[in-house]
Amino acid sequence: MDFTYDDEQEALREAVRGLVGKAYADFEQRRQTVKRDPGFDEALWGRLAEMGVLGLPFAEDDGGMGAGPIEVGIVAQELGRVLAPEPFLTSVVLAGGLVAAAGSAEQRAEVLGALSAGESVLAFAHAEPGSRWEASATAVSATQSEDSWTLTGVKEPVPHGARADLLVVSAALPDGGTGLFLVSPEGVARDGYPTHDGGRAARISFDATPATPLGVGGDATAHIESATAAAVIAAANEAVGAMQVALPTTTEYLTSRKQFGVPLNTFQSLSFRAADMYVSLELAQSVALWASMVLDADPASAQKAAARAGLQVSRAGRHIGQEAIQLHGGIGMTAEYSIGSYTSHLTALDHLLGDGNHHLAALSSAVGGYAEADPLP
Amino acid sequence: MDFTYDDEQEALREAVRGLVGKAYADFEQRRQTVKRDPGFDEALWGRLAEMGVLGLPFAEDDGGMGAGPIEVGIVAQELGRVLAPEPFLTSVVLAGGLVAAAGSAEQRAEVLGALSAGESVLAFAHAEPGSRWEASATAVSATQSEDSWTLTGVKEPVPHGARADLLVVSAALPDGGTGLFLVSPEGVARDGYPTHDGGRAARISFDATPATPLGVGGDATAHIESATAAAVIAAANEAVGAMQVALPTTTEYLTSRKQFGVPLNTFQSLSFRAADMYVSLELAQSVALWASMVLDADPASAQKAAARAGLQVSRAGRHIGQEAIQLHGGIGMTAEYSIGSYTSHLTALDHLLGDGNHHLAALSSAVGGYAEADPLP
Amino acid sequence: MQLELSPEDAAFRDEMRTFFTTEVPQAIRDAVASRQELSKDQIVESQRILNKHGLAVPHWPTEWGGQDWSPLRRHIWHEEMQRAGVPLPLAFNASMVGPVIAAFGSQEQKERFLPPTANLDIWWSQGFSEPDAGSDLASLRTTAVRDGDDYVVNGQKTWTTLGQHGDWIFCLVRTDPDAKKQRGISFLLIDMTSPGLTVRPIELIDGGVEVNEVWFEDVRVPAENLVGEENHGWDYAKFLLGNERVGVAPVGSTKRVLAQAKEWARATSYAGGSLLDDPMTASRIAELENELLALELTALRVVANSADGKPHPASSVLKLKGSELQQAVSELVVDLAGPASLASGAGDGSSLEQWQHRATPAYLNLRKASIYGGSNEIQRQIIAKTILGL
Amino acid sequence: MQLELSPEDAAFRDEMRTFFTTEVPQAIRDAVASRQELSKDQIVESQRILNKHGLAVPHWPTEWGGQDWSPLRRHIWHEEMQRAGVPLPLAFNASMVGPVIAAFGSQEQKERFLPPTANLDIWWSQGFSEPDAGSDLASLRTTAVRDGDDYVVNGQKTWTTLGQHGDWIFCLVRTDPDAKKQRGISFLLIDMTSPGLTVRPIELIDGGVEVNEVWFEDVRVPAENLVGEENHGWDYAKFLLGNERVGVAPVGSTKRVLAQAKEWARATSYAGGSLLDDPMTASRIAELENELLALELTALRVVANSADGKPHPASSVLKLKGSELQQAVSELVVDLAGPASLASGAGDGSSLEQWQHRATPAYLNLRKASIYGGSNEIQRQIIAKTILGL
Repeated sequence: MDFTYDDEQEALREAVRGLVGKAYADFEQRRQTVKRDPGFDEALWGRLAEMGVLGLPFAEDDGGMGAGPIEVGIVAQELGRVLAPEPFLTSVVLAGGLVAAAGSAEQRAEVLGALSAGESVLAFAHAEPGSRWEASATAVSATQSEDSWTLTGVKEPVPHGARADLLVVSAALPDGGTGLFLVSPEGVARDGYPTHDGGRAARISFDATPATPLGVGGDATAHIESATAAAVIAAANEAVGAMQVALPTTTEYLTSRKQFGVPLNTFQSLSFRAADMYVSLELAQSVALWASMVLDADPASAQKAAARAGLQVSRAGRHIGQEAIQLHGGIGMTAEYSIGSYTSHLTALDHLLGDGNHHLAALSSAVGGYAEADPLP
Repeated sequence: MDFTYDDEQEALREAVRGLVGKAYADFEQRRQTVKRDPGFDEALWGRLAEMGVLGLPFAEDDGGMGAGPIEVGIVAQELGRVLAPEPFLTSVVLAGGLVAAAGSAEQRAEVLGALSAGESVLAFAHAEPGSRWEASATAVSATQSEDSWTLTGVKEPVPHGARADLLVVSAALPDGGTGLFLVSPEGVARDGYPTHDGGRAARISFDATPATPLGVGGDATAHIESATAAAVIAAANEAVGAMQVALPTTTEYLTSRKQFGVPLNTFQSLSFRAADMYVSLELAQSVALWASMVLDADPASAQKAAARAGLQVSRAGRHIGQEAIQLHGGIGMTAEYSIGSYTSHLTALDHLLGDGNHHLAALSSAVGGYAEADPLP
Repeated sequence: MQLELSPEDAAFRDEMRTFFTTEVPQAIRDAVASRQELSKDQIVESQRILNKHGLAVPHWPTEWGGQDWSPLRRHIWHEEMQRAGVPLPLAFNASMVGPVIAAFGSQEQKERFLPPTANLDIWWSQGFSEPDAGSDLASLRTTAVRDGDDYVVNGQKTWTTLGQHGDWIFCLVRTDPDAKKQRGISFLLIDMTSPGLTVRPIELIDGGVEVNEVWFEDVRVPAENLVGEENHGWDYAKFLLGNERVGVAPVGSTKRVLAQAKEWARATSYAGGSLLDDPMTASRIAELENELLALELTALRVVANSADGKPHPASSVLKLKGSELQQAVSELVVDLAGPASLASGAGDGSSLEQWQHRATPAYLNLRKASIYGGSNEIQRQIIAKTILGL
Repeated sequence: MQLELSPEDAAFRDEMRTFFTTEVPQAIRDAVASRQELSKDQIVESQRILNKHGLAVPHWPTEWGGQDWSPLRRHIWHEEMQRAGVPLPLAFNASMVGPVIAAFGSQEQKERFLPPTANLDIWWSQGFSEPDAGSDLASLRTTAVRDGDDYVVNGQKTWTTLGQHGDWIFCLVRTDPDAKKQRGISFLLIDMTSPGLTVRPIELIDGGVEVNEVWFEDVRVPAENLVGEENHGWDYAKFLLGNERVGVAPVGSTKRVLAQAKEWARATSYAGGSLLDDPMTASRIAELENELLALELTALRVVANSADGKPHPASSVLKLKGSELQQAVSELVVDLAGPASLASGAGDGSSLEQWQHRATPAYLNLRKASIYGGSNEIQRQIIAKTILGL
């Protein structure tokens, strides 16, 4: 077991940090970017494409870079560190991951090629009013008529659903199971809105909307589960990146801010709480990195690893996010200052694909089936 | 709603504090008492009887004082403050309470009269290997042969079971349900042993042992539930008494003990944790007192109030017990010094009649049945 | 010790319950129930209804609209109001500046200010905190220099909640720059339309703009607006903060949200049933409910011990635990909303529920509860020093 | 980054697993598994078996029995030992005084002491803490005054774990009373059979007597038993404490207890099924398991970053979280035992299980885990100062 990055991975990290770290070095830059639609920097998106980041996890035959979950985790961490709002997680890892897993060769080449080139933003329309991180769809149903399919129903919230150039949509199949479809958003009713963390989401309403089955069609629940697991692991890495910055932001504030005539870090009740935040961060980071390695080595066992990372990161994110604001005091509540946005984004990541208790429920139900949780395969 | 004691209640409190507070003012005295069998001070037990404490909750017709749960709570708190090992809770409140509830007039007069007079120690033999705070019995079964009953099976742990002069025993009835029986311990195999907190418990084995049904006989599950609820509330009061002393014991240590050249209370990380202990204590105390009032006003709704007190006191007892040792450091681990015994006894009280999660499970299953938890009836 | 309310107090409770649920417009109470931000008009309308019936400032002296109630009745009034979703009387008016003017103001100030303060004809803002004087309030630097019949005020206040609505602002200002910290501070009432006074909103992390910076550039304030004696403002501030702490445990409103949360959980599908049937969810709710009950009972106990009018030192427990539970319940609601908690910016066309939209902004907004009004660290300090002698 | 062990390391792990589960007597490993206190003989027997195969002190220099393993292999060795229920080599010998003598002792001291220390022919005790020098170790007051070829030692040590078995004791003593705190302290090896040395057991709250007071009254210690230089003992102590912290996270043994706890829960009836089927119990176990996994992974990460031999500063995380989890698992076991957790003093005739008897004493005993070996407050202080710069 080896937790160190190799030279290529280090180079990737430096490159991404150079790009997004520079773009959002000034928090005000990030703040202005998320205020305007589409909520991210299209030019930066293009430069990420040029760097190969948007095709990172896809096969070279499909127009991608053929890298793996370790590299995806590195990018996610770097984006998380500066709260970069570009939809790498939802567009590339999640929606792109589904196309890579379930799409036909032709679909993969076309969709992932355009995605990797920065020419097309993808969105996965899956969550439904009333759903709760299930892998199945019920509110949107698919109907077949001869060789063509149409979808009817409502998806909400769909991350970056209003900006997306192409939708991957889950829908209940006529004979049971959940299918995946590619849908062109033209003519589809989309209500976009900002999310609390500066992201974007949308309500998307389908009304006998033409749709193309992804790949061979049929029940794609297993694909949704796998792609979600990979995205949970990437989200965990993104959250770890955010926590990596939230902690020093807090400790720097503690050393610079004076109250009662002395710097705040002289109050042991505060410095000890920062120490506890460090403990939470270290533990969460270990599990997030480990889950990336599990996904790399043995994708079949990645769902449990994803749940483990999701749980640990959820707990750590709440602890660090809440304490970061509290240790800052009033200024931590303001939108102009960065720390509150870290907390807000950690909260969003926590609820995007399943919160800590959701993951815990999955782990609990299996806890009787083995003796010890062993980190090695 | 009124949380203040009236004059008579204040007088009772002063009297009990005068007696047991004086007897165990020196912690070493308590330590020596619990080292020797029967684990409590028989002379003090007699003086408690003279004071009327042992007959407190029983009707005057049964030889008691006709007082109620408020008075029982006052006594329990005072015993808890000095960790008095006398078996007021298990013998008077629990075993005596069962006889008072289910016994015939004759049994009540005889058994409770002797108990109140300090002439007979009662024990409730109910817990069984494998049982988990259920109101029912399964490991000990009752058999009827003509007009006489016998019991067979094992009870363990039975609080003060080896010292007891008379046993109240629960047993599975031939036709289902759980009955209550009076059993003379003569000829019964009893293995007594000390418990970690200086108490006493026993394994009691019945082998076609003659037994007398309590009262009219038949299923007594409801009696067991009610008496247990009353005992949980008394135990909560006893635990509150222990916490009332554990906290100032800790804060006094913090102000007197020096490390790094200054008293420990100058370390804010420690003084703030003491503040959190105070919060836990205040909240637990409020619920324990309230539950006593509910039991006084409306015994029928006391089971839920008991669960509420049990839950709150369990959480507080662990918090305060664990932190009290930690804030003391090494000396808190020693048997010579008092604080560790407070933690040990809080742990015992927590597990005697149902721990916090046991009570929480009961509350959780009912949570959908009402809108708000209202303190008023 | 006695559980039941006396028949008189029970009747009083029924009277309050009936009043609040029938006299205050349903639209306002619905807005509270759905956790929306209230408009200024709604807050004013509600308080005027209360004031018309003597229910806005019952804790004031009777000659200024107070009710001479027992502490228990005040508690019942306060809880029933929250329970019914009635907006509490504006704290700056009812709990802060009103009692200070009533206790320390001149007769002229009382006559001029107390009736419109009770009726919310004047909307008061609070000018205490400054950028470098947060928890360490006494290090404030805004100055007031006497110049003829006026004070000339210069400096900056911050975290002025709802200052955008403010007509007047009560301020702590430094009148003696040479005196040690707490001394040399005065309590001044300032018309917010005065030239040189600027209010600048601060956007918060939930997207709302409920707090403001207030700038003073050579603002002239008539000396008659000084409350009490010059350089004694710290005493009045301590009096005010003590009052603030008592009423600050939002037990009733947190109970209301938790009761709503049960209904929201019940309406959410989960594992073939309802989310309220999920043992983990049910036990989380049951545990919060128990802690809230414990807090409410403690408030009632504290009330019983504060008959002399001074805040019981344990009132810090109410602030500390009250804000923690308020935050914990808001966190629960985000988790109940689940993936829908991301739809915080959704508009009317959304297919998700209003409570799901509001879940995360409310959670983020309530992070302030443990910071404002004396941070929880300050409350722990008060408990450690004042109660435990540490 | 790579998940799998290299084939060599995987083979090493298998070798360790096989050795520990076949060469160390089952009776000893069963005693560990049932959480009994081990006898001196059992501890000695186990360590001698390890030492015979070069597995008692692998982290020592190779010339004194060390193995020159990678940090990963040391970690595997340590975890597999705990996993198999093999008692760890006595820390006072293997992790404390041994490395100090190996690093700072004279050649004569090394030859005299290291082989019997590795083989547990000498049972070492630790003489650091004093009644008034706990976390503030440097304020110790036991003196050693040079008199001819001897030091004359007077004073009192306390919390001497297993001192009742001790043959020798390594002590911090004050040799220069005028020097400032940390200076003027020396590191002395003392034969516990020396006249004037008395060991008095301290009963602990779990009823056990694993710690002792050690009194020194004019104990004469040959000057050749001084380790390193006079008045430099603090440096050696810091070296020792750093080593102590690294090995102190008992991940493997806590994992083992948690795995046992599942079986105990499975064997406990609850609500018509098994306690392991109870969602609350299962989720509590799953959460602890996840945190333990996180800690183990962190230990592996820290191991990777400590190749230069110095303890990684994050080793304080291991001590802090490791003790918390050890305590949390012990608390879980008490709750699993339920009413049977009161039977802590039951003897062989009991109808309850051994694990139920041991549940509460083990819980109470482990309260020490966050106090001894550098309290968790000290660990937080190290993290805040050393890592976070606070």
